[in-house]
Amino acid sequence: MQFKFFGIGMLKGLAVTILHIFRRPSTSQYPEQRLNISRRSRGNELIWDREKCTGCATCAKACPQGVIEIVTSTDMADNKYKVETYRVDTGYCIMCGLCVEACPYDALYLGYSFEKAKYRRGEFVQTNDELKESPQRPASGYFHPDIAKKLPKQTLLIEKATEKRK
Amino acid sequence: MIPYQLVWAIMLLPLGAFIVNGLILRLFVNRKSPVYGYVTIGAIGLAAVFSVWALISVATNSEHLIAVPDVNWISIGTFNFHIGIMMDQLSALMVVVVSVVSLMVQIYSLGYMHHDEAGYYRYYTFMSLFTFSMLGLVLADNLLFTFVFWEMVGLCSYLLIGFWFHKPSAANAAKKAFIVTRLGDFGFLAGILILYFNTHTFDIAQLHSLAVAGVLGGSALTWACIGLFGGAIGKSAQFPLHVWLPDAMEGPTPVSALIHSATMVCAGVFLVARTMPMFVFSPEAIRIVAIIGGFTAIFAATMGLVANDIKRVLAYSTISQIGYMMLGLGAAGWAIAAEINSGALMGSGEEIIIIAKAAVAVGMFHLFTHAFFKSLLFMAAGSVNHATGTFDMRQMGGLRKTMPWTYVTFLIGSLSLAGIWPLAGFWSKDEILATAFTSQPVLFWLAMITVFLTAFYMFRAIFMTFHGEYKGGDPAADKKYAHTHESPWVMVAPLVFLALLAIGVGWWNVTGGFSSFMGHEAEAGHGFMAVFNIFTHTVNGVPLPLISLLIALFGIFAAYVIYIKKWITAKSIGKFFGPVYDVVRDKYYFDELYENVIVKIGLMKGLFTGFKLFDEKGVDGAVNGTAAVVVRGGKAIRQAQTGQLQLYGIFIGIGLVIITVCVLIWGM
Amino acid sequence: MNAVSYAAQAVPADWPGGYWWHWLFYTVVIIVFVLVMVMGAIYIERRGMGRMQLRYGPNRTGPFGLLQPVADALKVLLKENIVPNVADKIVHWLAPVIAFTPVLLIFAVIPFQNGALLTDLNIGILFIVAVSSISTVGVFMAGWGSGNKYSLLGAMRNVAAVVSYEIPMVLAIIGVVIFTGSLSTGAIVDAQDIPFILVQPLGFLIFFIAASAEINRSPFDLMEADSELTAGFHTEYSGMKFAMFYLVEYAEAIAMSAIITTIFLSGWRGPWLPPWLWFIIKTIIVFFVMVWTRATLPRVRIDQLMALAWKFLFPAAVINLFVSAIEVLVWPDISQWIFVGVNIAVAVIAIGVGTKMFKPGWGKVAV
Amino acid sequence: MTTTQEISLQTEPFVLNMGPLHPSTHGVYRMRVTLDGEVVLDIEPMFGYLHRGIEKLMEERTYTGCIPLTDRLDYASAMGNNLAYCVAVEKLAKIRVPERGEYIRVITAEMIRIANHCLAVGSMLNDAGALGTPFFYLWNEREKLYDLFEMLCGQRVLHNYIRIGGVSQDLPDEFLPALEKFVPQLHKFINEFEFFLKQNEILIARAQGVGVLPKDVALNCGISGPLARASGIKRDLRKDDPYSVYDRFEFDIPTAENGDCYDRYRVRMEEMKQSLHIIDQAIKKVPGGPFRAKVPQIIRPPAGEAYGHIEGPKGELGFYLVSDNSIAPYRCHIRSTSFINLTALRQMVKGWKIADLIVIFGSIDITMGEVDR
Amino acid sequence: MTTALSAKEIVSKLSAEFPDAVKEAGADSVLVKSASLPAVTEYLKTADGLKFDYINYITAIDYYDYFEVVYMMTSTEYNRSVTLKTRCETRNRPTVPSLAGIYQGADWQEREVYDLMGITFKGHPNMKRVFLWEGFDGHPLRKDWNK
Amino acid sequence: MGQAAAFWIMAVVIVGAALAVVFLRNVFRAALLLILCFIGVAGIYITLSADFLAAVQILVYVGAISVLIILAVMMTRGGMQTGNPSNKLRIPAVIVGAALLGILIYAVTTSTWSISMQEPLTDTTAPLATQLFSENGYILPVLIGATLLLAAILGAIVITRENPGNKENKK
Amino acid sequence: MIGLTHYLVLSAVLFCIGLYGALTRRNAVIILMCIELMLNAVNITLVAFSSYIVPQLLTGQVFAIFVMVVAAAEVAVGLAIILAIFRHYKDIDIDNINLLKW
Repeated sequence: MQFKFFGIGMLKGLAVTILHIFRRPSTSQYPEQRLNISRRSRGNELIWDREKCTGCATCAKACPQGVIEIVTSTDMADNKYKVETYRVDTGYCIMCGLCVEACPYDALYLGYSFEKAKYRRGEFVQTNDELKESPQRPASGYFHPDIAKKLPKQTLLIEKATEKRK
Repeated sequence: MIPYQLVWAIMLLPLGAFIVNGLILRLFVNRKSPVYGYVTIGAIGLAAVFSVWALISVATNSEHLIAVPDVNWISIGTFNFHIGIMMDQLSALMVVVVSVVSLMVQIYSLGYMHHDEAGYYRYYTFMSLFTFSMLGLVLADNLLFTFVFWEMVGLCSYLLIGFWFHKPSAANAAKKAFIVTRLGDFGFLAGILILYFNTHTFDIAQLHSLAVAGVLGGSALTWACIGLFGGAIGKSAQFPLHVWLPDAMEGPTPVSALIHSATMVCAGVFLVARTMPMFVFSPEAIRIVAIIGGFTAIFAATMGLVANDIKRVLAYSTISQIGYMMLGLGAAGWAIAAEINSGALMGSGEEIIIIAKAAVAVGMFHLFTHAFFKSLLFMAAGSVNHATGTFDMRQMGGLRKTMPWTYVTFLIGSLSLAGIWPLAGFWSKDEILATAFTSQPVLFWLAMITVFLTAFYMFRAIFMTFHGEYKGGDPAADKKYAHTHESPWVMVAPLVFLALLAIGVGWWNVTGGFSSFMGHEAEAGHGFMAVFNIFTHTVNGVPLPLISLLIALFGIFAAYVIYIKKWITAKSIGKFFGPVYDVVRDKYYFDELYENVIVKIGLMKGLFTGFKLFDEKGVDGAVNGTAAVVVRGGKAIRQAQTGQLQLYGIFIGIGLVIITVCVLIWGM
Repeated sequence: MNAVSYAAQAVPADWPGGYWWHWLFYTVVIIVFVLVMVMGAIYIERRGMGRMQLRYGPNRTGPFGLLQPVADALKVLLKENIVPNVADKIVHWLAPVIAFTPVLLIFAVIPFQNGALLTDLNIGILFIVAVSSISTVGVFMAGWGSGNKYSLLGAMRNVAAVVSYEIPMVLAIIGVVIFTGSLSTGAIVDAQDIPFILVQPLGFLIFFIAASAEINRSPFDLMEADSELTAGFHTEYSGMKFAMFYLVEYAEAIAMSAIITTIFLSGWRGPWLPPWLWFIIKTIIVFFVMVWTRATLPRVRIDQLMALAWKFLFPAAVINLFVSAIEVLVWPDISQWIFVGVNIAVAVIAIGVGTKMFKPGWGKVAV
Repeated sequence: MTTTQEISLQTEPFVLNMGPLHPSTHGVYRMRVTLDGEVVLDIEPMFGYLHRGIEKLMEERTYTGCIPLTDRLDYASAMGNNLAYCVAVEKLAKIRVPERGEYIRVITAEMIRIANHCLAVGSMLNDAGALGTPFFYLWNEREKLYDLFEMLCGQRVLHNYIRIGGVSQDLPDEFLPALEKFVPQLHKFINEFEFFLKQNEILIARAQGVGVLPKDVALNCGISGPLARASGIKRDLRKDDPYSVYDRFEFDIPTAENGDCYDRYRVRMEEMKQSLHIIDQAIKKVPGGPFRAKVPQIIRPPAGEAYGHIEGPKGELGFYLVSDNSIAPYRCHIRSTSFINLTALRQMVKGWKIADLIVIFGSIDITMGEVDR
Repeated sequence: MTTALSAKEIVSKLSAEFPDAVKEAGADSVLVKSASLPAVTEYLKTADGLKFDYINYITAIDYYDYFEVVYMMTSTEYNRSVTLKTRCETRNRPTVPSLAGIYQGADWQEREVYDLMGITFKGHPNMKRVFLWEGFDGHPLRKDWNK
Repeated sequence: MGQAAAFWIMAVVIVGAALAVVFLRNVFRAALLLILCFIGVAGIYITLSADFLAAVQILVYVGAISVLIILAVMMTRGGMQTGNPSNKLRIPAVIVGAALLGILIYAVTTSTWSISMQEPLTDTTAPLATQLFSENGYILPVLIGATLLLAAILGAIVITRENPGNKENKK
Repeated sequence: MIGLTHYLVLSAVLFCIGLYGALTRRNAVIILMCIELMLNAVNITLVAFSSYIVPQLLTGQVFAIFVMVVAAAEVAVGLAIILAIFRHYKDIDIDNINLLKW
């Protein structure tokens, strides 16, 4: 260690650290202090809209993990597919959002929530109505700009940081 | 009255500059930065102020002494060793000379070393160290310390002569200077040791009183004094150890101005002066001083006549002038020694010491004046070199017009050196002549011839350098020096200052002020008119000052005739004195003598071969014989060795038990 | 003349209830002081470093997270005690104890207030240095006894560092002792009309650095360098024994802060506030400086650590000692304020020159 | 500091098993280190603890379905992996990306470069023993960037944002203003950070002259990225082989001469500045229009092969794709930067101390996910 | 722009130097005989005007009938790249000469290919598995693995 | 009483630790017990009211010498495997040791010591300094001791430094 | 009451233990440790004499300090030699290092 700068380099460092004591910490106190997550958040629930779904299985093909399983029966009356079972093993889901992206009928949404833990592996497998949207299971704005507009604005650390400087 | 701490400061300030420059500043500052110079100049300037103060204090003090408490350095058993300072007239004078000249040289060097590739750093570091050592040398109150500083100035001289060590000539000159002065130093050391074994002291004051009291005397004193004078011969480049000084001119010119003209080379004179109370009790030694001094004076002057290198001219002149000083010391001492021998000098020990100390006034006064004008001359030569790039006088000429300041100062220095009234040299030289005249007429005539020679070669130098046509400077530098110009003010200012001193310092002794300062009884007041009365002054009925002045003027005239008017050309003289000229030009073959005869034949073939034979036959034979006996014995005994240390331990333990038992049984 | 009566000489005679009460009282005081201060230190360090790193630090347990050290202690005490199979069991067991004892012993000679200390030994400072070198034994017992190569490396580093840093540390102390003329801590505090940090700035710096190195504080925490040796000598410790080491670490830091306070910051002396409070405040400030450097500086390497000790601190300490000795010898009766200026200048020059000349040596070796 | 000393006190060499779980091996990486005291005599890297067979998995997925897998390669710079893969597929299927898409790609790629360098520098300093402080400062900035990524694509780390032929979604409205706020703030931060550490003697002592990677060795080992640039190889695919629209931006390639750890740190800091410069220009120039070409969800590129590479944050990141005209790649080889950059580690650390080993390793900046694949 | 050196150009140079090394020249790749691969590479690395001093990647493709080993080199001096290919026809212990002596960067990449594809590189100093443990059954990137 | 108790405790500790140093098979533990023995000796010094010496004992022996020994033990791990075997000289050594011990004890107990009645000095630091450094003290031995230490350091460095010319025993 | 004799006997015991160890052990480090024991025994004697016979003079303590100096020097050189031997032979068994033989 050559003291090229007579130790002034170290003193500079000390000055910086001591000054940081007087700055506001950027940590947020999680359970009490909740930040708004992104409007496009790819949260850990998949939401399926039974009404819009036609059972075309594009989502199942798009899913890289192959976690979507659709069983359809032909409804002769309307000459449409009728979705018998729509089953997603969310334990294997990687929240890539490709299914939402692929769905030609906007019948799939990613969840907005992020605190959904399960106690048993079996509970990860969700079928039909378990996948529906509900107040407990809000939909994310991922690939759905109309929903995104309604969601609260994301809290950004950078905005906090630049505000404070004023 | 100067506080004694400041006396220490005189010596320690340059040391401080050395430490600051050498150890601290180099880390932060580029080696070419002038900051080194400022530090050195500041320190030495302050030292110079203190020195002058000290001189005034000593002069106004009734005891002519400043008491400085000792510092205890080593105390081993009964051997106590003190570091002390002796601040009497001699030291005060030398301190002023050293610090003032050194200050001027340092200022001058700022300009002179400006373009040097080596930069200021090394130069000023060495210079500070040198100044410190020189001040220490003159201030030391015991011979051991004198010797330590003596060697330190030798070292600095070595370093500074070899400052441009990449030049082989400089490196060789440095080595030569170091080795040759070492020869003298052996004598010095031997002298110190003789003194110590006889008196168990190094303290100079004690040695003086012991010498006066007769405790120290006889052959021991004589050999000690001769030893000391040997050191002085080496350091002051006296015959026969003069060969190193002309070569030492390879160093930078300010170094020559400081070390090789004003201070270090005068250390020999100082040493003799310092120990004069011992010398006066040894008539043989003091006679040697006087004779060698007188002989060197004329001997070196002849060589100065033919040298073409301006610095070498000055170097020979220096040797010659130091011979003068030695002559002055020796002559005065000889007289006192004779008085003591004959019993004419009566008085207590104290009084004899004072008289002996006062006897050095003549020599020291010349040292004092010489220091100023000789360093002036060197620096002016350096200034010339600065303008022309060479030291060869045959390449110069006509510089009078372009370098008026240098010319005038050089002229003043030369006149002073030649002993022209009323400049400083006149007064000091006159004293020496007078002393020699009264005591040793032979030496007086040698000195008189020297006066002529001195005036001649100095004005030869002036005429060749400053008059006539400019011949183009350094031929190797490719017209770089085609146009000369005056040196910068940092170089001129010291010249002017020294020139003023070269004019004025001689007047101190016109009314005997210097003599009384050195301890002579004050003469009756002559008043300032004594400056003019000098022409009517006679010694033993002879108007000595007038004669010497005329001789000097004749020397100048001779030079004028030969080198300006060219009525007689130098060539024709050379032809006329052909063989003599050759001998003189080749410096009396001293270099060859040393190199070929003493070193090659004497040492290598004779002594070393003898050593070798002794080593091979005597020493080796004894060693091998012993070894053979031991080997045979060991072969027999080694069977008992198992190599296991612990077995030996057991034996030791058994032995311990047996011894303890024995002690218990029989010991009580 | 026996040991006890000898020790009794060192305590004030007018203590009510006699000499045993004195021992009992101060033993309790020291243990309580160390434990409380360690908890405070842990809290200060975690909060302080947190704030320097844009975090809050622990703030959940109790008001402002003040009970966090207690919670940690509780947690760590309840944890399983794991002893590796290859460990030297006895050595492994004894190591934390041996490391902890000397730290408590140090406080025996630290004056909390005028005369308020367990015993004012007349070799006080030497006692501190001697005793603090014992805790090294604990560290390398831990390193060796664990039978883990990381631990062994950490222990070897510690041994090397302690042997080296003791020398500049002692030399720095001697600079102070020269001024006071006594090794007793009480006398040292008494002598500090000017805090010795001003009279001995270089000595303070050397002592601070050497002390940080000796107690493994960053940037010299090579013995437990977590990015290199996972946790150094206490890699294999858990539960109670780990808690002991944790305690030792902070107790040593507190002890060093207290020593620095005593030697260089005029101990308990100070205006207005009660002396013991001054002592605690100064100790905490010194400790905070340690935290501060820890939060800022990267760790040095072992060879740089050694080079720093031998090539920088050692010469600097010698210079400091030399200058101090000259000052005391030559001007024994002069006001110390003059030395303040001189010594600060010496310190600046020594640091300037030293830093320029200091070369840490070789980094790479040919293999 | 860089002079080499003969080893003077030799003791028995002993073998230290570093990792797979060690505080500073950046994942599950293992080195068998032969030590003589503190001096590293030799190391033998061992990895594969994170091998997930991504190359094999990709042979089973559609071209689009492979994109989430690339996120998991170098999880510290997922966006760069997305981009490299998409560039390769576009080269294979000869798809042109609309202007806006290209600009968005450039912005995100540079953002991820900054984020990655924040992590790289921070963890290197952490390995050097700076106990978190610089790490936290840099991490704070990285969090701000991740906020922006979250706004863009809904996740912070595994972005899965770039698609074949463009990007998955257009920029949200509040994105560009936030980014505009971020750029000057980061500039300010970088200046402060330089003040904090650039002259720190201990850092210089620990990093300067340590782990020198000479230029020729670097080239021979196929080292790329900041590591190579710190050794004096002025090679940057953004200039040398411009993909996307990098040829429209002005920026420098920061290089250094010595190739030691300190230079790598310096190069990364300078690159962050250059990236900010690019982002600045891109924000001003983002055109309107479509952000994604019309590409079907499931594509069948013509049979053939293509190698697409980008200058990832860690260096040259390439995907070598072979197509047999089916919906899945026939073979996909990932030229993973970290894996190849690790090649030189053994040469760099020999003869240094064990503490230097950690710093050198940190200065290479690897992610085990990319090494093991 | 790193221009791929056109195969024709390189083939002409190579066939002048090594008459029977080149088997086939694709649009931007050159297929060389595996036996002459080291010589060709050495030539490409050192020859004037080529100086392919930087190896981008080494990989192998399983075409059932044969394995194709692909090398891509870049010349940092001229900013050009070239893709070399070589084939080994056997599925049982396929062998290709190693380039580890020429490019240090080839060392681990060849080990990787060996590990995952099962192609042995002759002359490699340390032909061991890289990612998978010793004793792993088969080479996973082969198309017939685990079927 | 206090002194007696302290003496006996220390004596038992010292002798026990010393025996353990000699007879333990584990070199590392032997080194640790050596430290214990040194600390015991420091305790003995305190009972003899040599407080300065006790501190120096701990500082030098515990802080430096035993630490060095342990460092050497760690560095020579190869030698550690063999433990602490004995050589063939056990019986002669026992005889010599016992004889020496007997004679010493006999000598010590039978001698009459001219025990002074003065109290020992308690603050020994300053008197020791005076003894060591004053003019009539032991300044020369101190200097010689310093020279010895310097020589020892230089010797240690020279010995442990690998001979640069001797390369063949290097890996 | 504890007298001078006690200390001297303790010292003698310690010395003889050290002597026995130094004579019988084969590990060079242990031998060095035993030598340290012997030196300590000597120190105890010196300090005891100092304390009991010339209590005001401290001469024995001074000598004890010199013994410590010598011990420190001895350990430094001794360990250096042991390390050098170890490096050369990979062994510190004194019995195998009998270079002193012839």
